[in-house]
Amino acid sequence: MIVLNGQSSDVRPGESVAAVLLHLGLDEEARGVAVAVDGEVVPRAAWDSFRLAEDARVEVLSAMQGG
Amino acid sequence: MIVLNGQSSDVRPGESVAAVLLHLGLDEEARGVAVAVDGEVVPRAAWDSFRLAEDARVEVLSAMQGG
Amino acid sequence: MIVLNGQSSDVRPGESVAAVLLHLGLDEEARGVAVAVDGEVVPRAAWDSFRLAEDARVEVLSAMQGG
Amino acid sequence: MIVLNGQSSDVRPGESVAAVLLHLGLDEEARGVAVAVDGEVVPRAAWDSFRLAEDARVEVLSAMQGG
Amino acid sequence: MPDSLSPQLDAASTPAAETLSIAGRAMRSRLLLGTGGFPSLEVLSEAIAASGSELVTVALRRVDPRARGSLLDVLAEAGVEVLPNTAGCHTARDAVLTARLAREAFATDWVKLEVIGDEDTLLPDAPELLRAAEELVDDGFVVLPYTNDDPVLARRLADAGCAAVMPLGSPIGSGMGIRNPYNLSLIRDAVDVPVILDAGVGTASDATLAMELGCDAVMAASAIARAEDPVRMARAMRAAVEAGHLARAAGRIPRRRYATASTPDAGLADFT
Amino acid sequence: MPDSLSPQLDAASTPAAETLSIAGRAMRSRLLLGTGGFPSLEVLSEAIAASGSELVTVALRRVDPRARGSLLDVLAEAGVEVLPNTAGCHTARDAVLTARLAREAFATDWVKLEVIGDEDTLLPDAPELLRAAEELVDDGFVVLPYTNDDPVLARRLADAGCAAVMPLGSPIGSGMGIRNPYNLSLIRDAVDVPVILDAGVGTASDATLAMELGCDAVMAASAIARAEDPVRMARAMRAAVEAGHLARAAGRIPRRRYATASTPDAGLADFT
Amino acid sequence: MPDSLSPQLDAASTPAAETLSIAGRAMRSRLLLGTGGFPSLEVLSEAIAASGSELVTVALRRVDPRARGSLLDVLAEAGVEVLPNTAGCHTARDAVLTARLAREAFATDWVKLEVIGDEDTLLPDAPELLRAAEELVDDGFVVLPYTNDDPVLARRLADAGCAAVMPLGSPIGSGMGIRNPYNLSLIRDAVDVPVILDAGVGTASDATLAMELGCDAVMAASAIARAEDPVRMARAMRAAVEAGHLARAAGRIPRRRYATASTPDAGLADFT
Amino acid sequence: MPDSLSPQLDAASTPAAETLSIAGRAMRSRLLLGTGGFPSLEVLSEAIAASGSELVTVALRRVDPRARGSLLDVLAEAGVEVLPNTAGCHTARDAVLTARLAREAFATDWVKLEVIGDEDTLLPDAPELLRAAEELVDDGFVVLPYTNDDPVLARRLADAGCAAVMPLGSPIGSGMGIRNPYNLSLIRDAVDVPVILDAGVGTASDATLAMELGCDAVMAASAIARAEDPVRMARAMRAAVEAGHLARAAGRIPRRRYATASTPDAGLADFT
Repeated sequence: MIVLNGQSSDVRPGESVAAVLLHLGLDEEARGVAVAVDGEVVPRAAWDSFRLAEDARVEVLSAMQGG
Repeated sequence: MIVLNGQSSDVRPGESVAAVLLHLGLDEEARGVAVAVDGEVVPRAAWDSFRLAEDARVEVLSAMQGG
Repeated sequence: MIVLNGQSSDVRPGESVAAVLLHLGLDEEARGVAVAVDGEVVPRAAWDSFRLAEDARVEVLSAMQGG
Repeated sequence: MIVLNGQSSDVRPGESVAAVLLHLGLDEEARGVAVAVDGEVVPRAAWDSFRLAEDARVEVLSAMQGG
Repeated sequence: MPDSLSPQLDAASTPAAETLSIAGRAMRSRLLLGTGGFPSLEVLSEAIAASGSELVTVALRRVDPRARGSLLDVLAEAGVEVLPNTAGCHTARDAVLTARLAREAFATDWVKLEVIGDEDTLLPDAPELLRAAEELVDDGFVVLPYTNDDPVLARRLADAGCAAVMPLGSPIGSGMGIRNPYNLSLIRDAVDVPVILDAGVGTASDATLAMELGCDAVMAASAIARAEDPVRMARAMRAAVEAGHLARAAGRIPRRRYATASTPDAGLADFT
Repeated sequence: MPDSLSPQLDAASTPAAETLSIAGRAMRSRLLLGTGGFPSLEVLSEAIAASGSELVTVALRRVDPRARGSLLDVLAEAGVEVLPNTAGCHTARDAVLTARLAREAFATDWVKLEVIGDEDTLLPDAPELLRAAEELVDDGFVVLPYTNDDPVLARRLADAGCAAVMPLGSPIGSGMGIRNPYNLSLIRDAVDVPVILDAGVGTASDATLAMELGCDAVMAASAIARAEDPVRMARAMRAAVEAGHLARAAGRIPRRRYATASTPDAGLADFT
Repeated sequence: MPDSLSPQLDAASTPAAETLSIAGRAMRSRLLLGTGGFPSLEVLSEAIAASGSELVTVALRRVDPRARGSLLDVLAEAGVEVLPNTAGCHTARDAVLTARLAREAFATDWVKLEVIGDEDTLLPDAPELLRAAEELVDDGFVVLPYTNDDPVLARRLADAGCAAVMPLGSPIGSGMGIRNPYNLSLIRDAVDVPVILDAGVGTASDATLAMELGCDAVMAASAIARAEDPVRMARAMRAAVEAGHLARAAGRIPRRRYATASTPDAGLADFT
Repeated sequence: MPDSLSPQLDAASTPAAETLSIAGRAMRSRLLLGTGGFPSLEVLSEAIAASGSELVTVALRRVDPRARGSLLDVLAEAGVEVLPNTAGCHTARDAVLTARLAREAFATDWVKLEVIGDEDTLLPDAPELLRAAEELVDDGFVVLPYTNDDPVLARRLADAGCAAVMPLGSPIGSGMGIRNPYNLSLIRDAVDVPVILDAGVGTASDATLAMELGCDAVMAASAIARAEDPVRMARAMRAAVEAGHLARAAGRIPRRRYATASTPDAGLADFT
């Protein structure tokens, strides 16, 4: 089961990162967004091609006020 | 009416300071006691002879923990 | 002998304060000047009339950078 | 050439650490002494057996006031 | 008031008055300038402009035939008001007489009252100072006394009718800043007249701190006049006074023993 | 350098550089702003304008579908550069990964590196911080590490290639100002890269003092964002940084134990 | 004297007098004790013994028929001298009258003179204090005035004939220690009579510092009486006063900006 | 714990342990002595006796044929334990090797670990220090690291198995005392092993304050050895450490902004 931002999700193995972003209402042009899967950066250029494995842990991050 | 330590008292005019001390349960040998009448010191030696006038304000003081 | 600003001077008794100022190259319009004689202020209005006594001590003061 | 406490010495290769100590006027019972050769500790128990190689750098240390 | 050990913590947010008002005279600048110690009148003139000050002190000394009048000309051109001081006086009598002579000389009834009690520290003599202040107030002067940092003396001076109080931070020209900020904040609480930090300012942060402690203005003399670059320091002091005045009004955050995250952990990623 | 106990005394007069330069980027403002803790984006926007800051920090957190993008829009409109931080990271690994994600998200290789070693104080973990800095420098980042006030660690961070060092004055959000001014002045002496005071600033005088101690810039977050009037405090901080920067360059007077008369006694009248 | 910013640096090594001498009375102890605030007379008695004090203050109040005499009995058993105070007096007149009543009551012409000028801070009123001191000295009293930390007032009190001066470190019972060590050291230089730190002591290090600054003795009241363990704190204060007295006489090392190796490098091994 | 800005306020009353225990060794004295800098071995011997110290540091240097052994004889006669240091080492490797040689020379597995990162300040190098500490703990040493005042590093050293931590107050031999009391109190909270103030002590009050802040012991070297009268200063330090230790256990009064009368007004006479 794929974990998205710390919570179980209905994302299915084999889906692309881009698809996950759509789940979150984000398109590929979304500014200020970055994605990590299993503790590794997934560059924007790979959002389409990167397929999520079983039990992938996905972090989708963006800017927040801070520091 | 004679005021003793800030309170009205039944001390009568013409009484001596010594008599007032007796009212307070103090004898003339009482250690650590001093008396002021109308803002003036009444030395121990004058406790017998000093007679209180009408409306005299008497302060009988002794040691207290302080400072 | 009249003392002017702490020093013996050739000012003669009977001269006016105004005259003393002239000795110092000051006229009556001199801005920022005040005069004391023997520890008392001599108002500008009295510079003409005020005559210096024997042994008068005259202080003629003006603005200096300070404070 | 063997370097003893930072200075060239006439200690010859093959001599023991114990012999070096004798050069310095120290016997094997010397209290508060430690020896390092080429950056390694030479335990007291090995002072007799340890033979100095060509170009050995020997440090013989003892207590000094400090810290 | 919070039972606080930290003077600034008491700097309750107050509306930042646009102008400083002393004895009814309104000033936009909250920086008073001393004219002593400048390398030249030219530098003094530039420094006054850079400081934005509207009130500067002058002393009264024996006429020097060589250099007459030009100081007042410089101040007139600068458009600043003159505040005569009684520097050098050690008794109430001398200070009162000097104030009266200054009134004659400068046609002003304002006086920065100084009665010195010690040659090494130039600290004021409290009883003589109070006596002189009372006499001058009775004589119609607008009295701004240079005082120590004793809140009780400050209140007594204010009660005597002084138009402001000018407590020291540390000795004149020492540059040691504010030795006892706590006392300054107590003085702020003790009087209703303007509090003007006088003496001890060494650099900009001293002036900023003074304003944060609740002072209404800061007086600077040696700190500017004897700086390596007086004009630049005058600009620094102007900004420093403004900074402290704004900060007090803005209501600073409290001091805390521990940290308070400026970036919340909520939404923190988990990369394990 | 003078064997001085008083950090500011070492503030030798130096030409006040017109601009702050970090990794080749020149900025007119010497005030960095944190974006956390503001009551609203509107206030943040006003405060940025009031502060004059050109470089502001942002954090990276899980996408919140409810509030997306607008922060970056506000910063873009304000015309400021974004400095991502790694707030919340406790290991070199997490900090490095966060920096790389920030590079992806914000298209900048600048990072304010934070590696926290304690939850109560949010103090940095020295060995982990140095490790992360070395790794990020190797990876081409412009690294601005949030560090403690240890001069040796600051020098090692600079030697590792950091573009600046950001020592703390006191814990993040504590408002306790500069607990050890002496160490800050040692850091100033120890490194050639810009020194930016980070964390602990509570009010304007803290920022002024930091600059007088030789800092090249000051970072303020909670001090502004959580003040009662954030916009006014932003103005105060802007003036405070300018005041301290000017004062250091102006060359302050030395501290003296005793007074130095600002009004000479020469020519003093004798009324006896 | 060195032009020093650091009061203690002026603590020139002086032979540590074995005894404290006030108005010709020699005492081995340099710790004065206040008797107010103790939970019981038993604890007071134990604390006096633990403190080693030979001089303790008492107040004069209206006779309380319920608890009479026992305080004096406790002090007599402890073998300590009584120092009456004028606590609570706000005018010279009341203080002088109280001193005279104390002389009657306790058969001593010693008095700790207090003339209070403010209810919140209990700070002394300088002009009233000086007036009362002059009157009592004329009347043959041995006057020990509780004063603020103004060196000029301290000198005037000494010049008026006071047997010692008792400057405050901070307000009575505030426990804030010595707010302005610099002024205390100036007072030490300004007078020849004993200087006794009075008021503000909160813990042992305050007493040690006071002695290092040149005080001849320290007075402690609330710091001991209101501590969680008064008897233990009395022992602490006794040791603290001795420590500071010895340290001043021992001649401390100077403060330096940089380190001075306590272990020389000479003879350092080379393991490369 | 109270959210306090005043480190001492956190000095919660704790039972004053009769003995100091490090790695299972109990000592009555809480004063460690450095042996460097004394004018002679005779003075060192007297100072050790006056200090009451039971643990003194020695360094390891190249044998000097002229003066051999006598130092150890003096220490043996004094009946004190030897604590070898690694003074002068700049790398973990040199420090570890020096510790092993000291173990050979002095038959002790205790070591005061010093890894210096800067020649001017002799401040420790945090990452190298931690590395050396880990290696020596693994090798069975009882490690007492000389560290900076960083609470995070102190905790990491304790977590690594150090028997105590020895944070500095200020640079070695600087005599500047405790520059950041707040950090010392944080270190006290951060670790369970003994905290020994090392470096910076200049006079007795520094030692008293250190103990009040919660230190378990104080190390003094230059402060005693280089005082004008080392033996007298040794006595002062002994009393100072005892005073601070007792005071912390006695539970000091809180700091208050305003006064708290030590003499109640109840029963005050009315002379009007």
